[in-house]
Amino acid sequence: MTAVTDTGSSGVAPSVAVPHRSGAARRVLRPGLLLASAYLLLVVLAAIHPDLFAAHPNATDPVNALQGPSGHHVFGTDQLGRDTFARVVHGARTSVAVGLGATALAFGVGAVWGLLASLGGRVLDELLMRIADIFLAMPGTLMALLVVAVLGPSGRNIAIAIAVSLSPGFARVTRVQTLVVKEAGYVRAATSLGVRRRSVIMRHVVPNVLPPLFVLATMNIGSCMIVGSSLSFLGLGPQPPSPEWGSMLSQAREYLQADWSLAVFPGIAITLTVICIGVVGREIQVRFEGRRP
Amino acid sequence: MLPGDPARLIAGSGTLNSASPQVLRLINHQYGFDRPLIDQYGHFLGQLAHGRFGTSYQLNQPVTKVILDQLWATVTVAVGAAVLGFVLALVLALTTAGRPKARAVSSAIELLLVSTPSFWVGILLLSLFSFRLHLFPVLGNEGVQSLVLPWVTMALPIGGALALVMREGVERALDEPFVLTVRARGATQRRVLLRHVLRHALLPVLTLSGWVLGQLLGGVVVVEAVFARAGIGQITLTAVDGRDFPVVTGVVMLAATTFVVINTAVDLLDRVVDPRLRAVAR
Amino acid sequence: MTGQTTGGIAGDTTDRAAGAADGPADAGPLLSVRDLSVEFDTRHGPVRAVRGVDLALRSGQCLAVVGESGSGKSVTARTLVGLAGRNATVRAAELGFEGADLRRNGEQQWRRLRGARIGFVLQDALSSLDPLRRVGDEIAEPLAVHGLLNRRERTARVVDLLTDVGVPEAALRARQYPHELSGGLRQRALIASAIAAGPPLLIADEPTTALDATVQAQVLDLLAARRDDGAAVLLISHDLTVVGRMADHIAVMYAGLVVEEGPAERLLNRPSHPYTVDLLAAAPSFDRAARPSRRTAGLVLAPPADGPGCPYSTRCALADSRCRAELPPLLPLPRKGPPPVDGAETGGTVRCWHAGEIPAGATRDDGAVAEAAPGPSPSEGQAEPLIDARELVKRFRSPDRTWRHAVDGVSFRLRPGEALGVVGESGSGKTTLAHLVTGMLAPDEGTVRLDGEAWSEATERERRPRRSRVQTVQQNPLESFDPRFSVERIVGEALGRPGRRAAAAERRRITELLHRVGLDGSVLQRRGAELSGGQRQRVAIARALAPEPEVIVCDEPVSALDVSVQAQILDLFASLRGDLGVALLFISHDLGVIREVCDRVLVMKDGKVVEEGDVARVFDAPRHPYTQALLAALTRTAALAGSSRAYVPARVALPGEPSGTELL
Amino acid sequence: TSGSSGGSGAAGSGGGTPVTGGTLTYAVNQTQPTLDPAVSPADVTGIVGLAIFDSLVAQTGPTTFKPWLAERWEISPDGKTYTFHLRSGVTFQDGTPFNAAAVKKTLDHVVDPATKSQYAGSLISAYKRSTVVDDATVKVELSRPFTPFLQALSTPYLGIQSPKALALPVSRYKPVGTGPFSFVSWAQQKNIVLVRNPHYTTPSPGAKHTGPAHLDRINIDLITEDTTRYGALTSHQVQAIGSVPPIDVKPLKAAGLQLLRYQAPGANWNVYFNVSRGVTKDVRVRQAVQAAVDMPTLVKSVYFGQYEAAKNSISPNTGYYDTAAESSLQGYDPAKANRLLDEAGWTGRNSQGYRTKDGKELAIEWPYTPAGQRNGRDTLAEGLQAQAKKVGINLKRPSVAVGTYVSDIQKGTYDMLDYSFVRADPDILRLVWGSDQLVSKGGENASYANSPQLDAWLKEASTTEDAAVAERDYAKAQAYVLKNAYLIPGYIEQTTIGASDKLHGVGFTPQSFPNFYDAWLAK
Ligand SMILES: Nc1ncnc2c1ncn2[C@@H]1O[C@H](COP(=O)(O)OP(=O)(O)OP(=O)(O)O)[C@@H](O)[C@H]1O
Ligand SMILES: Nc1ncnc2c1ncn2[C@@H]1O[C@H](COP(=O)(O)OP(=O)(O)OP(=O)(O)O)[C@@H](O)[C@H]1O
Ligand SMILES: [Mg+2]
Ligand SMILES: [Mg+2]
Repeated sequence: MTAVTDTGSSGVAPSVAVPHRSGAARRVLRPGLLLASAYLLLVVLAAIHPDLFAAHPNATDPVNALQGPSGHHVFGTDQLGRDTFARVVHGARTSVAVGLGATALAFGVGAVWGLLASLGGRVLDELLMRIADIFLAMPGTLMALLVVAVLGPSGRNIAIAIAVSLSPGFARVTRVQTLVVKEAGYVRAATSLGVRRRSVIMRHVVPNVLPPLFVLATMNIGSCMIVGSSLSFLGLGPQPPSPEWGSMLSQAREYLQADWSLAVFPGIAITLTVICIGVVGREIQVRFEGRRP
Repeated sequence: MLPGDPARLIAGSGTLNSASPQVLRLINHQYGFDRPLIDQYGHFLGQLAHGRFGTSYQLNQPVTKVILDQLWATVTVAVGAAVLGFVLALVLALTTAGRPKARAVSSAIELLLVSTPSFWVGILLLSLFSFRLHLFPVLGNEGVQSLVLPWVTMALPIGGALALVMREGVERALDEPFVLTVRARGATQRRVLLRHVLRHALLPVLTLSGWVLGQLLGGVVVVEAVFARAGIGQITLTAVDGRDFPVVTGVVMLAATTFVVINTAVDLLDRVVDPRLRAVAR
Repeated sequence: MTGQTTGGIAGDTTDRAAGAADGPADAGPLLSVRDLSVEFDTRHGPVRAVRGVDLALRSGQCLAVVGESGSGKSVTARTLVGLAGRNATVRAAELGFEGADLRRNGEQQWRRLRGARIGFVLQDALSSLDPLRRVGDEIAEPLAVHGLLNRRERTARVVDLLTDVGVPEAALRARQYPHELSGGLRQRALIASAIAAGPPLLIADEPTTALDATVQAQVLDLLAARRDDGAAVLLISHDLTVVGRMADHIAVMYAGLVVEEGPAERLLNRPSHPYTVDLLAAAPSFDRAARPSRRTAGLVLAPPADGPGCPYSTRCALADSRCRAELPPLLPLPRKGPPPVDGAETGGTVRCWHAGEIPAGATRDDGAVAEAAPGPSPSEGQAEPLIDARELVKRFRSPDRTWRHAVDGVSFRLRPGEALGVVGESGSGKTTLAHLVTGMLAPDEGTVRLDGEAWSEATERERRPRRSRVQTVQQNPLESFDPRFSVERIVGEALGRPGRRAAAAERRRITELLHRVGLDGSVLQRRGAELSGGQRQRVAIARALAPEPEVIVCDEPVSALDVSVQAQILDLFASLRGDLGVALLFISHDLGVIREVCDRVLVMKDGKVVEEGDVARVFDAPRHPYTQALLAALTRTAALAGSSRAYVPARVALPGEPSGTELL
Repeated sequence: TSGSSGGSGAAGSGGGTPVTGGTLTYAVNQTQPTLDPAVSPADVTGIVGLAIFDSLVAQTGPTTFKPWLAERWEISPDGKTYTFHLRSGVTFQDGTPFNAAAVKKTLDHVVDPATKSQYAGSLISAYKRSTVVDDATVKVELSRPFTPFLQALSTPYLGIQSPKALALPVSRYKPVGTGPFSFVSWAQQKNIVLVRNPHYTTPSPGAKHTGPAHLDRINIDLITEDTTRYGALTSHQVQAIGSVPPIDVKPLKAAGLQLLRYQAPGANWNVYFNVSRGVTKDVRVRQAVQAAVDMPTLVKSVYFGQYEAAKNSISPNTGYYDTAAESSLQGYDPAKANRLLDEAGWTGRNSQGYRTKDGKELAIEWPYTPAGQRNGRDTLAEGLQAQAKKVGINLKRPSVAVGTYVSDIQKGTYDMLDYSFVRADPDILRLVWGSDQLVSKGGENASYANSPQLDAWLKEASTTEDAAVAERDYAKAQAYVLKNAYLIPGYIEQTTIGASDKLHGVGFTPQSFPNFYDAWLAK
């Protein structure tokens, strides 16, 4: 019975009662959303209070190095016999801070940047976009080096460094979307209602510009966590032995032949976080847009 | 520039100290490090303005030659990967847009791709297709054979990211009233997507090309290392390792130029894609 | 002309259609629908848009669907091409086209029908073209999709088609983008696209709303020619003149039901359902400046009944407890009452318990009702002009790189309480003029002053505090709604309280505004895309009223409204003028409406005002050839209708006036 | 007393008769700026140089040298003049005859500042001039007595080059020697191709055969990524790889491949204390750190038992290695570490559990530069950190850019530093501990050791002609630095080559370079 096809057009049903489709769809969606929120909650908890889950992420035990998952070490141990589970849990703070922090910062800065460029007149536009070009042209690591050179190395500064190199991307997307949206009939309509410019921007322009930015942000969270690790590696952030997912993942590369689990667990942690943020984020976005999920 | 005595950096990469003082003095002189800093900088700019990037400290060759020699190898990898990534994104976005279940699965995979470091992807592909199945060789810069895995490695994260953004655009465009008319004309779903909706979704994707380029630049470094290919990435690694500033500068200039060219092109393309943008006084 | 249009493209179509036309009695109907119902699943519960519709249409015939705005006409039409919508559930006992059962259609079969066998003109002409593609490509699309003609032939064909639908400079227009076309041009492009492949069934949903009388006549000629060539036409229109001219059969819809159906002549002259009677009575007439009025401020139409009974029972003068309790079935028309004047005026079905009680051929009311004063007619110089437009000029660049004048030296003054009509050819610059007046476009030359102060020359910042004094109803209301906004927010924003959910006080005010334009609370949570054409227009009007403006610039504000609702809205405008001294700049193609609403009128052509003056003067004694042509076209349409289809909008009185209205 | 192996430590089960022909593809993890061994310090330059060039003398044991291109030589009594008598009838691969002028040209080229030698020049820093006595005799004068001179000459970095090739402008440089393989092509960042020299007549003294090499061709391919290199071998796309990561050793053997290895001579990878500054000036603190960490277990764990934990500052393969000195090293003993620290006054504890004295935390700065952290050393360091923490020592590892690192070293602003220094000569001890070799003065003494006693032993050992004296002095020095906790011995560097089971006859020079002259590939 296909009263509704996926192509968006509707077939026709014989005179038979058709079950409520979206009700079913909603039921399908719910558990996913629940699981995702639950996982994120755990991650946040781990970031705030890792000792709730596991202690001693840095306790070495060289004799029991690179043991696969077992009853004693659920996720196994790493090259120094440290408990991978404890390290994944304790790694949440830095990773999430860098991933979310950098993305949020880049999102905010980039959105304002792009809005200013597209709404602020031609001179400002040229100026801001040339600056964005320069920023984009600088290799991300170089940029990060500069930022860290100025601010000094720390987790927060890593986030700032990454944000600085990401924000021009957000700015460009924002700008183009805004250029289209600001000519839309509803923006003109709002203007002609006498709505204040700032309100027009906040109520009509921004919300309609946001969706691609949301997507961009979601997909950036994961890459930020990874970039964060390579910056740590360059000595620009939290240093070993303090655990962090990205560097755990890159270190695991050396032990590829011996122990897969070393890469698997931090990898899963990153990916799950990103996907769950994606799921929850989409739900929020859909609600916000008043669209059907 | 990084702190430290440049001459020492250039001369010493073996052990702690190995170049003799005479050698250091010579290097200092040859590269003008013995002149006042402002002089050096001015000279450097002057050289740049004339398109001279100077000579590689390490390779004793003009930087332009060093880069040009390797450019083609890198361009084939990067362009191929970009095209492949774009096609991948197209396919993913268009086949899954507006289908809640397919979209959920596909976007999970895309997020996975985006958040997996490319060295992992590369190593996994190599292990499977080269080491296990012997389908593609590790060695050799020649032929499409050796390009397949590097392309795929770089294309996967790019494709994943673009697919995410593109699908969002496609779904928004599918909601627009004109789609109904297009369907009423008997257009196939494929036509609706390719001829109409895709264009609407292209705008944010185009804008991301700067990001794609950045990905590509970062990607070649990893991919060339993992797949043992010669190219700009390898030069950059070696140059950064050996503090070969002229080469590093050359590579940065190359990247910057490419960025500016691409962004300018994108600004123009935007207006081709969306005629309404032409009206916007710019 | 039409022969060229279809000849060679779908020869077999014509043959088959011709055959059908020859023996309509033998061949089954081309299209037959039985018990069609469509339900939308929205976030705020299901919406039953269509609740059991029966339709039949033969080749070479025209079936018109008329009815209340929001009664499900467009949804029915969309369902016939399998495009009811993503959130729609469709059921039908029968859904046949060309002998095939559409209910079994997969997406692929649908596709083969659409465009090739069924041409479809959507109601939303203004947002139905892909904004990123050239108009020509859009028109040629059905040909491309169904593999008819090669690329070069298509290009030539597009120009022919555009010419056929009366678009001047067709080649140039084909190269423009939709946003560069006026509403009427877009609508004609859409029609051209629908008929491009010569489909045997053409569904046209309000195809002439944005067209002036001359072009309208041309387009109707075209449709008539297609019909005479054997194509079936399903015409949805609120314009009874158009319906009267085109239709062989008429189906009247109300609240998702067909309430009456029958041959055009019979139905128009001897309506059997109380709603039909009311509808016909409400039709504006160009001949008479004012309609029989229920011009009492605050009188609005009651919404259709929700319960199990007849939905019209809330308005119907004949309604009794049975009506409210039990939905009447669609029954053949009883042959009671006085015999028909001529034999043709019989037949049809009606859904009314009281069908037999309605006096057939009800009394014609020839202007017996007192003519309401058309608002205060402020004498010149008495009040300061509220809007003073001088020598306005606006140019656009066309694809051939030349600058074209959309508005070319237009001046006018608008005083408080005055209503200035603007009529004119489609594409003559009316919308552009409206934009200039509201300050959405800056004039290239000339100025607009508001209440003596700079307006067009002011910066947006200076204009903003005075914005609430000038409101607008845009020609394309859908475009003017933020796609994320519910009706509640759309109207709420104009109240200056744009919260996602309005506070109780605001909400009351919003509901009240919606009531004034004949909408009930059920639309509050719907977004623009989920409304019918007429509902959108009324939401736009409600929004324009919200800030209590002094001037309203209306760009085709009632073009999508059926006559009864239209009457209500026009009454509303009149009371605004009379009671609050609101000035109107009123753009319309409907000369009857203009005549009813306005004191003075500007006639535009090619961006210039070609004639100006009192409505009565201009319409009764037009001086400029274009005005004369316009009026002639109107008369011709009416005359055609009058002669061949014997329809003159009639005033039907029901037993127990006041008819069909209730105080809210 | 010398460690294992002399000459070319032949590896690869030499079973069967050598087969002539075939191409060996050898994947390395390192690129080089130039092919000129006089310039480049890279290991791969050594490997390639060894194939292309012959040297004047050959090192056959930790302290023994045999004639190669020089038939014999005399050293003047003051140790400052070496007279080499050369073989005749040898030609370079480009046809140029090998003679005294070629030797002079090569040595002059190495020290010419314009060459910008990064390593070879430093090997013969005492070089003054060469004089061509006759076609077959060349006299080399040194500015001071310099016993490591012969060892230096025996390295491929000082291989004798064709004067004709050296006369070409730098940009067109091609390596041309008298060695068993001649240079064909070099694709920067990619590979080096060598073919057999069919006219080869001068195998080194340790060689297993005479005449041309067995292999037709050698491709030296660059594969920087460990996993890829390993995979290329296991999938038989290459026949041998260099730098096998320890973790891959077991699977490699399991896959039926060979592992060839050779312990490098010279200073091991050790962690050196800065003995003249800060908290590590206190010997008790140094000893406490030594006792706090369990280096052998860590090495075993981190390197999967593939690397040998060092028991001395130098490798057993180095001349005059003294096994007895090993006993001067104290073992892992946290209790002792705690005791020592208490004695040294580090009795307080702060909130993080580190010891304090007068409110000052017991922090030891051990800077590193990420580029230098290959090969699991960072992991090792993390292990050390964790162990030190247990007794309350904060081993701090600030990561610094290479430039800062170098200048830090020169300023001596650190407490610990780790590095290794491969050199097949016991003189390495003087380079590492001699007070005349401080890093601040351009030497290798990074622990700022400044002990007159050490200096005396080392100076005497490097200048004496009496082997017994040298042996005694070197033994004393080895014991001294261990006893005084100048360092934490790390692990013994080794060259590990993974090879297909078809590859036979690969040898190693005392500098631990693989030698492919005797190598052959079974069909
Ligand atoms: N996608 C949708 N979701 C929810 N409700 C819808 C949707 N489309 C239409 N409706 C509702 O269905 C009813 C019928 O709409 P339809 O467009 O058919 O009216 P109509 O008869 O064409 O009116 P008009 O003359 O104003 O165009 C209206 O109440 C409308 O609000
Ligand atoms: N943005 C634009 N770019 C180019 N041409 C435009 C643009 N907007 C309007 N025009 C042109 O200006 C002319 C006047 O358009 P306008 O929309 O004012 O007509 P109109 O009188 O409102 O017509 P209709 O009754 O069909 O709505 C038309 O020829 C139209 O094509
Ligand atoms: Mg409609
Ligand atoms: Mg218009």
